[in-house]
Amino acid sequence: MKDRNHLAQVKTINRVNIIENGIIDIPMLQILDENGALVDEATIPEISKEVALKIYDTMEYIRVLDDRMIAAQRQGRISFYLASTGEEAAAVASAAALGDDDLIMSQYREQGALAYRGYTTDQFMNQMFSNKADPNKGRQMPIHYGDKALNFMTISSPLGTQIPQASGYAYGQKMAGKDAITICYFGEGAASEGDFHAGLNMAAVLNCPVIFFCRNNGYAISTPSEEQFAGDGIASRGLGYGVKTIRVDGNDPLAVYGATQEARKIAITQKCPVLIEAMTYRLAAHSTSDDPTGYRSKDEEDKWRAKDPIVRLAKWLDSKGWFDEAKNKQKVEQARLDVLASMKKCEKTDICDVDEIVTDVYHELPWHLKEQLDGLKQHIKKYPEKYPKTSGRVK
Amino acid sequence: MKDRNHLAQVKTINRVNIIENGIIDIPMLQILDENGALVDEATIPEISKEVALKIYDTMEYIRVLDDRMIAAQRQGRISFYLASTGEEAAAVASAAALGDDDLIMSQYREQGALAYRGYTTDQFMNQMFSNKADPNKGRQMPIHYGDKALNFMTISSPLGTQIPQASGYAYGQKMAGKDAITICYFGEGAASEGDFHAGLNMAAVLNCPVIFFCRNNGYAISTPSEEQFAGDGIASRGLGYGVKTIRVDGNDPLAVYGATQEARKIAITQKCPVLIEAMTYRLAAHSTSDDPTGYRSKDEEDKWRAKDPIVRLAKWLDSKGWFDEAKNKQKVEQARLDVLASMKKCEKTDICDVDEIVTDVYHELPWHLKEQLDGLKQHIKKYPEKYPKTSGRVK
Amino acid sequence: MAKMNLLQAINNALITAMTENEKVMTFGEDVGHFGGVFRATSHLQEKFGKGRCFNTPLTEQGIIGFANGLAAQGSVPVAEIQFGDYIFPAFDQIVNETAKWRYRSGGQFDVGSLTIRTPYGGGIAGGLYHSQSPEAFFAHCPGLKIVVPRDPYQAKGLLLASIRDKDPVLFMEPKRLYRASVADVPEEDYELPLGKADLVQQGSDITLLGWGAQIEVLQKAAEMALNDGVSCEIIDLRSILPWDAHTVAASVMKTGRLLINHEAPQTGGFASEIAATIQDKCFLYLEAPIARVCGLDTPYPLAHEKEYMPDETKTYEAIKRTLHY
Amino acid sequence: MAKMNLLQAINNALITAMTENEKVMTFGEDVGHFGGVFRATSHLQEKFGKGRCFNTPLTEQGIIGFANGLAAQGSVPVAEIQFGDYIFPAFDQIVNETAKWRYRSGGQFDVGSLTIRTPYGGGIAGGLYHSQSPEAFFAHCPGLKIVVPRDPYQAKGLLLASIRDKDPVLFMEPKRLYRASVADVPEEDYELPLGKADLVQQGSDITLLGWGAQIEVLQKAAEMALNDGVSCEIIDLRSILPWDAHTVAASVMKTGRLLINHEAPQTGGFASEIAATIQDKCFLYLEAPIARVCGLDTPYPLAHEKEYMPDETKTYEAIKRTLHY
Ligand SMILES: Cc1ncc(C[n+]2csc(CCOP(=O)(O)OP(=O)(O)O)c2C)c(N)n1
Ligand SMILES: Cc1ncc(C[n+]2csc(CCOP(=O)(O)OP(=O)(O)O)c2C)c(N)n1
Ligand SMILES: [Mg+2]
Ligand SMILES: [Mg+2]
Repeated sequence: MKDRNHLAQVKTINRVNIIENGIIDIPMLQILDENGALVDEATIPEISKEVALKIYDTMEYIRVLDDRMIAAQRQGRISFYLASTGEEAAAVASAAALGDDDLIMSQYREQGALAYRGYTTDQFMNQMFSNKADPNKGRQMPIHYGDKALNFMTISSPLGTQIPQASGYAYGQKMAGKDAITICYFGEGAASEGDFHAGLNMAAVLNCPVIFFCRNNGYAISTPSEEQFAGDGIASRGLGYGVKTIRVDGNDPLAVYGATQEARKIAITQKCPVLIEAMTYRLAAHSTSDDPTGYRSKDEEDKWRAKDPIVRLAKWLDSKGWFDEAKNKQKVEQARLDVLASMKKCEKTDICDVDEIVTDVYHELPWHLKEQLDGLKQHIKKYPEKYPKTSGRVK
Repeated sequence: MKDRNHLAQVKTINRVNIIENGIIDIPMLQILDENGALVDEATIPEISKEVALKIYDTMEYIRVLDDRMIAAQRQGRISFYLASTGEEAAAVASAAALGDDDLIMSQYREQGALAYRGYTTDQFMNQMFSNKADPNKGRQMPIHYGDKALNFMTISSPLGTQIPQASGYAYGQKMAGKDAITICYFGEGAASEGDFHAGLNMAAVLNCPVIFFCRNNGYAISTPSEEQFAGDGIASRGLGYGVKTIRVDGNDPLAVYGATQEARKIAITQKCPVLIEAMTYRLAAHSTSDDPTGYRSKDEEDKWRAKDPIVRLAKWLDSKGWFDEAKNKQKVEQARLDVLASMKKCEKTDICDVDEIVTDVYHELPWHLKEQLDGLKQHIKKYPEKYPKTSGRVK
Repeated sequence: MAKMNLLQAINNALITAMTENEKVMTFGEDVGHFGGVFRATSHLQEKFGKGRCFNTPLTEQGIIGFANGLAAQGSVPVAEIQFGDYIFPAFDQIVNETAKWRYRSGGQFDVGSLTIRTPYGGGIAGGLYHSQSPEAFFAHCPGLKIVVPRDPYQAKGLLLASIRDKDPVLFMEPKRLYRASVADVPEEDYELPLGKADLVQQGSDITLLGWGAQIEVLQKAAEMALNDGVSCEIIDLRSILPWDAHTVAASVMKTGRLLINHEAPQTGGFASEIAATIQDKCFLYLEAPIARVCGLDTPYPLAHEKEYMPDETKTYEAIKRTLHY
Repeated sequence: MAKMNLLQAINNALITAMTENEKVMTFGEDVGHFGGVFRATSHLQEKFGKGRCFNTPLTEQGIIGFANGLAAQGSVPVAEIQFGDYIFPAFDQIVNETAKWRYRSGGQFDVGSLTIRTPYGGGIAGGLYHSQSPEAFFAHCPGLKIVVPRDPYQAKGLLLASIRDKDPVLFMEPKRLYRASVADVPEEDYELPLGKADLVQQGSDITLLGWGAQIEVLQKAAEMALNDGVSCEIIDLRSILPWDAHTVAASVMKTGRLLINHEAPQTGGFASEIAATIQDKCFLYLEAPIARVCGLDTPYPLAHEKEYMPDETKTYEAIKRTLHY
């Protein structure tokens, strides 16, 4: 039992001195400028051609997927979609800096991370069409992906809940002696939830190897970030928790990659959390249920369109001689065709048998759910036309 | 609709630069040193002799009250008590800097603020004996004071809940054009709750005239502050929210008074929140249910006993020629007698009639509570000996 | 009279309340300039200023904590929780604070002016987290009132009464009805009583009890039953807490049978309280067990939404079972 | 066999579980070095190290959020919430996350290894915030299991079963029994079944049903009734969710009468679910309405605690009313 003196390291002062926000002024890491040129004297992170191209291709793929799915929603083929247009670099380039064993906990706008891990077009489609090939068994709304094999935790809608969960997951990885960390994505809006506070503070105190990755994209649905917080973004909060913090240009794939690489190194070697705030912009509507013209101008969007991370990376790749324009065009076109073909196939796949309505509530089916299922099946047999998606398969 | 660019004011940097806790180093305001002498070049806050003496007397009174009530609990006369020994200055000197119309929301260890406002010994006793003279009608455990006339919100046990409430209360004061603010007390432990995060962030964004007053007394029950947070105390968090922040020596009554005075001025004129972190130490056990020898040393306590705020203020008062040793001794003795006399009287006062068991759940008694009360009264009449405290008065 | 859908009726009630009393303020996520994700607060910021209709940061516990303080101060907050599914971070503020504020202070302080509005319920392809009906979680909490309207007319009258009521009210809006249909709604100010059930349809053979969007389901089932010559009495409970057991009991004493329908899972749903109370009050009148037609005891599924819902055919079958017990 | 009070039995179960499986970790406010405010985790940090038994910051939502993640990772967290009254900040993490984790992921991921321990209940002069019995708030949430032991022997066996069960369990400890008495508890490892009620006493005239500390109350009331020649069957439900309706129904079919007792407020308490289910399953067997003897529908008071509690005389009177219906 050591003696404590929680004043020991505190300096004193003898006149009232209000500390204001101004003393924090967290700079933003940028490696590629808005034209895709290297910023003077920038240190380029260690990145192979292969990884750089994979980042690029994944961003292009996601752009295509997002566009197609928004169109599909307009046609009434899926009920809901949520695009990451303009902010692909944040998810894709950060995921590229991870190890395969690192767990990803995402908010919902990180389809890029999932695609980078190898989620296939069919997998995306099965989830979005809630069919029986969806590993979630069609139980959640479109975009709530999850894949055990890819170490990608199934997404859950309540915002911020994954933040303390990520701390706990990372603590478990550490205790199990795993050479792996957890990365936890969330928006600047979700960072207002009490769970954010709990998650960061616990990770700092309990030394959890976790990267908190905040996409500060300027909006939470219609709420602009200045109505979300009054401080210096989310990064300034990290310091209050004693969490090492990096702010990064979220539309700069190299900066995101480098920052995440470094953060991962710190998390795994020092067994501690790192907070990354990626400054970006949600060019897309919040979701297909949203229309941003009600709360922002086209001008504002255009300013950000000019910071497109895909264009930026293309220019840099080109400057390295790694970019093949024609081949890229062809890849994009192929992606478009693949998405359409997959959509056609997966939208026709049946939903799960009705029996799945009661499984996975508990590890084993308890008596009352057995009774409820039996009752339901008898009822469906009586009114097959009322339940056309399952009645044909009820025995 | 103005165009937004949430990057506009952000500096960029071109190499990964981890911002660590170290960049924040919030000094602590001290005016009286541990011997009660003025710190060199300290600016003494504007304080009248009358206020200085009232702060002093209130601290002495609370020391007596705390001692007596701990003894009363040991004798089995009350069920529970919670002392503020050693940290009286934080509550008393801050309350002294407020206006009468300012609302106080307290955690539970701020009996000093309440006494400063004029709560009488009988009022303390009525609450602690849960008798019918307690304005809370004996419904809450001892120390859960509340007094509408004194603008002191009734204390509630769940920690941290009062923090966003204080923001809302202050917002209402502002909207009603009141020349008043809200002060919200809480411990460094309670500052880990999600409600802390919500309350400070909302106050900053919604410009609420509220003082958040954190007593960082080193412990939350047995949990030392280094297992509570890893950052630079609670003050460093204020900056993350864009909340003006002051750290103060909580055992220095003049510093607490001056800081609160200044914070109130800012809150009321600039319509914004201010965070004060008072560095102090819980010399008492957490409560009468606690025994601190299990988690800290006598040595550690002794170090802090030397920083006693009462002794410090006495020395300063003496240096000003404002201190009358003999009169003080007499006052303290009188307080002791008053407490004992009041205790004797109030412990004999009846508890409320049983009818009060169902009032104040709703504004009017609904049918089901009427039925429940009727049933209960009939039952009590059948078994009067089982309910001796109310049966005599059931009709 | 004007034609309004349920959302417009809500919006109209808010305008009425805010016009009449300047202490009324409305806030929540996206509630300000944008008017809320469902647009229930459309144009309120324009009309009443940013001080009285505003966005909050994204924190439900903060919204209700803030609203509690505001109500204690004497203002009249109408706080919006964007979806009923997201009310749980505020559970502590509601159950430990809102509900107990007056009691714990002996009536010195209260937050009776608080109203919490939230959309609830399924049938909109919302899956686990945009479909829940959480009323029963709050119905076990003395100190709260819980109110659910079934149509635009009820919505305006009940919301105005809730805002002005001296107790905190959780006002739950059946979101699948938001734009489902329009009805005649008086443009002037009016209130409908809290704590009183509403007799929707008289009948003699069985009492069908529900609230919110499920009233429609009961009506459809009653029509099916009518073809068999069964006469159903339909009651809209309207207030879940405190609830109008007397009206229900009187009806059951007449019909001898009771069926309760709600969307929330059956176990621990509010139908259980109603059944427990009515079997006690009407023991000698009941000719069959009280039937519950509810959501399954599972999270709310997406692909199997139709199968999950306590719809009219399930209700109709339960009516028959009860009649032929 | 050793003599243990209920707290010691809990502590012993934790030692047993942590010894047997190194993935078991226990944490919460003051749980580490200090051993918890009730000392249920005494000496665990000494025995198993700070990595496996530790203090957390003061945040219930954080504790359960953290525990959820830890469970999903494959560890076996036993999280303590210091008082049942303070579990509500974690309501969202429990109801929206813990309970739905497996379902929403189609069984890919789960937090089945999680156990949440919390002391609950009144009778200790705790007033509003140290006396609540929140089981019914969770009983409406599919995906959770809820377990309540009535004595030291039950406590150890049920806690070990809960920790090892493949579903998340809310384990509620009747704190007024913590040190009330000692009993024989096997020192070796054993489990008692979840989801199974326990027949405490056979009888023929009426079934008395309860759980936790109220079993004693039922026993006392049964003794009073016995003096009148009334034979009471006593059942300890033990698991609130999923609950053993079959055992209860079988008993009621035999006795023809049912009384349920719990400390929580009556409206929406778990007795309502039991009554609703049993009136359905046993309609033709019931000779009197199912009786509920519960807490009043008020916050938990301090000075009037005795008056508030569903004690043995209230229970005895209700037995008589039921018998003479
Ligand atoms: C607890 C909770 N409250 C509210 C919502 C509704 N909601 C969904 S997304 C969203 C905005 C989130 O903004 P942000 O975190 O910044 O992420 P972004 O959409 O910008 O990627 C809101 C309010 C929710 N899903 N969960
Ligand atoms: C929500 C909640 N969780 C837990 C508790 C139990 N509890 C009461 S006091 C306390 C410690 C508080 O410490 P701190 O905030 O530092 O205040 P201090 O006692 O040091 O004045 C705890 C854990 C509570 N009252 N409320
Ligand atoms: Mg955002
Ligand atoms: Mg403390």
